Amino acid sequence: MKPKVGFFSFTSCEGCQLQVLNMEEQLLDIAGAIDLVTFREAMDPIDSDYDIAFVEGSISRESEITVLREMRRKADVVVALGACAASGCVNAIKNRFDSEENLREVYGDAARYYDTIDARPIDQVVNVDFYLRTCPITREEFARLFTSLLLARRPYDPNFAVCVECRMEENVCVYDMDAGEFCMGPVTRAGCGALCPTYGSSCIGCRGFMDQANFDSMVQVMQDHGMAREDAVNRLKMFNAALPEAEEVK
Amino acid sequence: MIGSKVVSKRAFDEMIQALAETSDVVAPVSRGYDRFSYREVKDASTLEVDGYIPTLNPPKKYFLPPEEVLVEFATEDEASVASGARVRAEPRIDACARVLLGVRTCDLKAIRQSDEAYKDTFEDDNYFARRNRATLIGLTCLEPCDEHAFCAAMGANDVEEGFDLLLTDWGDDWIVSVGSERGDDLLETLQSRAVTEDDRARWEVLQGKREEAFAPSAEKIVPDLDALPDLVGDSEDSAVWIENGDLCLGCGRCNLVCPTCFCFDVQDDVSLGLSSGERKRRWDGCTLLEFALVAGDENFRSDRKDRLRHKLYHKTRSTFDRYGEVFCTGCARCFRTCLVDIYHPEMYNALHERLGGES
Amino acid sequence: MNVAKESSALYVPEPAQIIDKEAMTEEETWYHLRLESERSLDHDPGQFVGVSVFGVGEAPISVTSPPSMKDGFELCIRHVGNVTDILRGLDIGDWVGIRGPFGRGFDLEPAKGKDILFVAGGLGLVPLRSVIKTALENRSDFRRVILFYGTRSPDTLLYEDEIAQWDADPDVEFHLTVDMTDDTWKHNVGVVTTLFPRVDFDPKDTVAYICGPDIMFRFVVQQTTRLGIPDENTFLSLERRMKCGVGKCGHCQEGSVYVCREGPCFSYAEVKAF
Amino acid sequence: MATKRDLNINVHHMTRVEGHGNIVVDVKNGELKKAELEIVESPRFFESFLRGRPWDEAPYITSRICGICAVGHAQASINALEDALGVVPSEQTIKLRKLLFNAETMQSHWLHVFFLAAPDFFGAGSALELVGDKPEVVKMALRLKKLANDLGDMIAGRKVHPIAMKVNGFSILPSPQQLRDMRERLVAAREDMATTVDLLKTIEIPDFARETEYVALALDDEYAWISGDIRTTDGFHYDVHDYLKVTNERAVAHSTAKHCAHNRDSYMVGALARYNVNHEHLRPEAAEVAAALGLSPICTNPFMNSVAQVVEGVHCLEDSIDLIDQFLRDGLEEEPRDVSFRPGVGVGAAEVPRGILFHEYEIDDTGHITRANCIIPTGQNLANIELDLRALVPQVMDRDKEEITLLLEMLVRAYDPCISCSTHLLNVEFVD
Ligand SMILES: Cc1cc2nc3c(=O)[nH]c(=O)nc-3n(C[C@H](O)[C@H](O)[C@H](O)COP(=O)(O)OP(=O)(O)OC[C@H]3O[C@@H](n4cnc5c(N)ncnc54)[C@H](O)[C@@H]3O)c2cc1C
Ligand code: SF4
Ligand code: SF4
Ligand code: SF4
Repeated sequence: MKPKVGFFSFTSCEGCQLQVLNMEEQLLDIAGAIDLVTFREAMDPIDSDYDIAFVEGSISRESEITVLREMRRKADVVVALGACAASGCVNAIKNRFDSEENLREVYGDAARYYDTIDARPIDQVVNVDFYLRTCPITREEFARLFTSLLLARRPYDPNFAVCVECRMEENVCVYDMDAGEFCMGPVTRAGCGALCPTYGSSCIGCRGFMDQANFDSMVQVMQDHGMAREDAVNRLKMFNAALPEAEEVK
Repeated sequence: MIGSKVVSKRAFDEMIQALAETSDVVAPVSRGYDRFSYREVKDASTLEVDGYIPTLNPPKKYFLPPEEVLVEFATEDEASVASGARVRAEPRIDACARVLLGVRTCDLKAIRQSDEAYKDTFEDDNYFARRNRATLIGLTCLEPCDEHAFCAAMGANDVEEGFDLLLTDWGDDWIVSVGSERGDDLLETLQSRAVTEDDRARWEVLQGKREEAFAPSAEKIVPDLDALPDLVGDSEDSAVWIENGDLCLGCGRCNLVCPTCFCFDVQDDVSLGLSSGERKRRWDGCTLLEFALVAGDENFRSDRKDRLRHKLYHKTRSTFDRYGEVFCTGCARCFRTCLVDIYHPEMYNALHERLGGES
Repeated sequence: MNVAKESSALYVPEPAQIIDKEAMTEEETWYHLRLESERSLDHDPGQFVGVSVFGVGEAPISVTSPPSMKDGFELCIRHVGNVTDILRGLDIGDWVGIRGPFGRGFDLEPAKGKDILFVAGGLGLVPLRSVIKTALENRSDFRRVILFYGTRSPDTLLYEDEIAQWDADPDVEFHLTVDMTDDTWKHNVGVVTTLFPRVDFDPKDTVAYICGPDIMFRFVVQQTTRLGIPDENTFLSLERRMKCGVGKCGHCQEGSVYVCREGPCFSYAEVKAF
Repeated sequence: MATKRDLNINVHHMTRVEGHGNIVVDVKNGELKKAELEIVESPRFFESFLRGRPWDEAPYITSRICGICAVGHAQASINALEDALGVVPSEQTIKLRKLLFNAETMQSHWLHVFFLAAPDFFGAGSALELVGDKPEVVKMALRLKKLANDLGDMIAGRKVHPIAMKVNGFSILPSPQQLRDMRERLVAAREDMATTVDLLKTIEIPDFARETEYVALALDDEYAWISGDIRTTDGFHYDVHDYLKVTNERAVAHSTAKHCAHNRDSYMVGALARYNVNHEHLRPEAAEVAAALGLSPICTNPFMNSVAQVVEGVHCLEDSIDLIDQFLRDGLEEEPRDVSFRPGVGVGAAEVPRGILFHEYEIDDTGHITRANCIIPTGQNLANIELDLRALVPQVMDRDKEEITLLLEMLVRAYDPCISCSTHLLNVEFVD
């Protein structure tokens, strides 16, 4: 029996679903291995049960909460597809503007048109079984998760710093270049293969924090390399403002 | 000790060029920003680069690659590999003849130590398939590569073994020491002359200068090298670990770039069809959170300070007990990569001081 | 460049077939395996093998059968994660991969002519069973055989048939305890250390073999030390994370040893040293 | 009009568009009461939360507006920053950006033409159904899309949310080997392009036309993608700094996105608009294809947008080969990417696959953004789509409801709307 699979999308750029479509050569294999029930119609009534539900996007409206709960009830396994769903991504930067007052100040009378709540990762609403964390997900991690689910094993999900993978790539660390880049690799969960540093940029923290991240030291390092303390704190929250650990970043 | 032969740089370079035609020749190459990496080269010109500091990743990457496939497996009839079907499993070892050129003495020492660990009780075939095909051509340091290296304190700025050839800069020539038969054979192919009395006199002068140059490096660590195992072994609750553990990012960089760190993780990957796959190993590090995690989520070293201490414990006490040597070469890669400047010599000195040692 | 492919057995599992299997409790299953090569395992009691489910991983599992068993070998596996959960679903006739045996087992030599005390907690009975059976097969080599076995509750008991045999065997001083139970239970209730007062020991001439969770060790060793059983006559089996089983991957390091290579069985004197 | 009928079409959450939108058509007694495209996507407040962020974060954050046009957003953002900071990128950087835009345009167009629009033309419900019917077409499409993606990855590290795109340059450069391999694959893809064109000749494009104004970036001597002035087919001309004179956004009640209008009640941006404005600068191979497919300026049939996309695809392919040849000939060099900071206001525009995109930032003397505005192509097209819907419904009123619905969906899809990114709000008075 092929697993029944649904893809759902909430507040997001849909880049993660696009990455699945971008798996070109493997796409037909994937399509062949599953019974695709739903693709990108998150707001439609959910009239099927799912073995696996891939959920892209953060929750940022009351109405999305209802749909997500409904979907969780009908799905055996729920996978957070990408940073929006896994950690809130940039969507959660808005949360600090979210109070009624703020909204009014910015949007005047228009505020009432917008059913908006603090953007949050889906696991702050329902139980999540597995996470694909990158923004956008990588094709490799999708393939790994996909085969893991088919084999009924827990997928590989590293809980160490991006720096580990960056050293394996033997990149020159951006902090050695002093090129005005402020890498968050030392506190960010690996699994992307240190993509950004490998392409000469710095890790912007899209995969969320590893456990036991040392934020004090990280902020200090960024400061030592020339970033204002407040900016460093904010940078660490660029993709992760909605995570509970973000409270520890001061 | 002075080498046995003198070879002109030109002749040596020609030999390397010839070697490069038939095997992989690798040497430290500048990556900019005062950083170097072993990369493939076509000649010996990189040896002329003044004072390069130890490469980002040590040469261990050639013997224990960051990631390698150990086993390839497949079922016979397209069945899933995890379905209970009979699975055919084959070893996979990729190895090629390779010349490592310009290996610093600290790294030569590290390679010798890794060899020992990878030979211990069970010989790791993947490691030795590559190691045995490698020719090590070392390079004597005339002065410490930078102010952080503490190789002299670890006795790694001079080596007597662990190379095929060892070069010392001799103006237009190299003085060459031979460390193996393979080295001897190589030298045979070259026009060389024996060292003269003149050379010996010059050598003595050079050694004097070297000693002077390395004096600061030797003084980086206050306690004796042989005292380090006890020092670290008996300091379980020292505040040194707490202080440094508070600073430590737990990022694992120091493990990964260490020439004598050789721990790994093993993971299986399967094809989308589920009927074949690979078992891979990849570098791991004992400073990483889940390194010692077992069933029931018990973690034997759940704090950064415990993991930091374990790393030093392993480098000193454990390896000393097993191999009679401290497995640290003083290359200072760990310090250069560390974003919060944790420096092993400082930790040793602080432990020493707190035990009432003199400084 | 000339890339060589070579053969290596160190990391390559060999096929083994499930000859028999039986659920022992909700969480544990007993397996009888046979290597395809029909090579006998030739293990020492207390040694372990690496059991592979390809595509999923490998788990270190103690051999629970005695070396005297020549037709294959036995394992008892608790289903706790990736590899072990999939093993639960495999049937008789299915294949797994096996490497090993690895490590240093329990040495019965020091116990010859002396009293033996076995203390097993929970899954700790699995590796100990191999030693117990070996000792009982050579019963005349030893004086008293005292066996303590403790589990959480009656329904988590392993090897119930054999327990009944040991219980009935006049040559074995068998004591059973569970942490909690109902009224029908005729044995002791309480943690395994509560069994110690029931037995008169001759500590100088007793050799203890202990296996169970880390926390149990600590309390049991307190007892053996208090009794005066010498540290070098107290043997333990440690569980650590392992990725290679051959002393390379580093995960099982404890003090100066690799548990997979120098252990998993150690004397308490050795354990204390690290 | 044949019958005086009632018709109520409500396509709730259209499929095969990016994002979430509804088509609502209401006909009473044969009279069109309502034809709207409702945008129901959550507003994401990008412009609001950019305020207070250091300027260098803008490209990272704004590329996350849209996964498909991520390169476009990053480019518009970088253009705006370079404008504000007074940075003039090198010629090499500009060429690399053009090559990257070719990749972006191709992958987006192929995705749209083959996977979103093609099922309509072949009468399939989805691309998955197409796999069964026309596996060779699907495989070819995947091949073309992969090529475009790989080209993008080669330059930007990753096409969805590019990594290597920076203010004043790129953080990595492709190696000569990569360039050579890529060139070979691009040349080989000409064959697939020819097949695509032949395929397109066989399908029937609905016959419909409505005069409108077309707006695109334009340059005097080339097909414009990442720089130029704003030009319209009604003969208007603006510097990008005057983009607000073109867009004139206004809020409408039924949508979380705003509507734009310039000289007429609405205007169109995107492939067809670019073609109408820039057709003289198409590469000859592309111009030939346009002629072969019956596309000629000024084309006012919005269904022809997909054809214009194929024409642009051919143009981008040829242009890419040409650019790579130049790189192979002249070599690529690491260049300094220094930026000296100064406060200011900057506007950036770029032709992303769906049309012209504007970013504007104001940066204070601490380097933080104090005001941001992003106007997205689909937002600019919304009013035009509705007017097209209104023009089309009466023409086809006599057909059965299913057919009408499909036609309306096809019309909306022809615009290749990217709804997730079109929802944005301005910091202006909101008129009810
Ligand atoms: C020498 C030795 C002998 C053992 N003998 C037995 C036995 O006879 N029967 C039995 O049921 N179990 C035994 N174990 C424990 C068994 O190895 C683990 O339960 C098993 O590795 C879990 O693998 P998994 O893939 O099912 O779980 P995973 O999905 O890998 O993990 C489940 C949990 O187990 C932990 N874990 C992972 N690997 C290990 C490991 N190598 N050792 C301990 N914990 C680990 C994880 O951290 C996690 O908490 C033994 C362990 C050792 C070291
Ligand atoms: S995680 Fe990133 S790529 Fe994925 S949907 Fe969110 S913003 Fe887009
Ligand atoms: S570039 Fe970033 S990820 Fe890489 S080592 Fe440096 S800090 Fe870590
Ligand atoms: S390097 Fe950092 S920002 Fe880049 S993909 Fe990895 S986790 Fe995300």
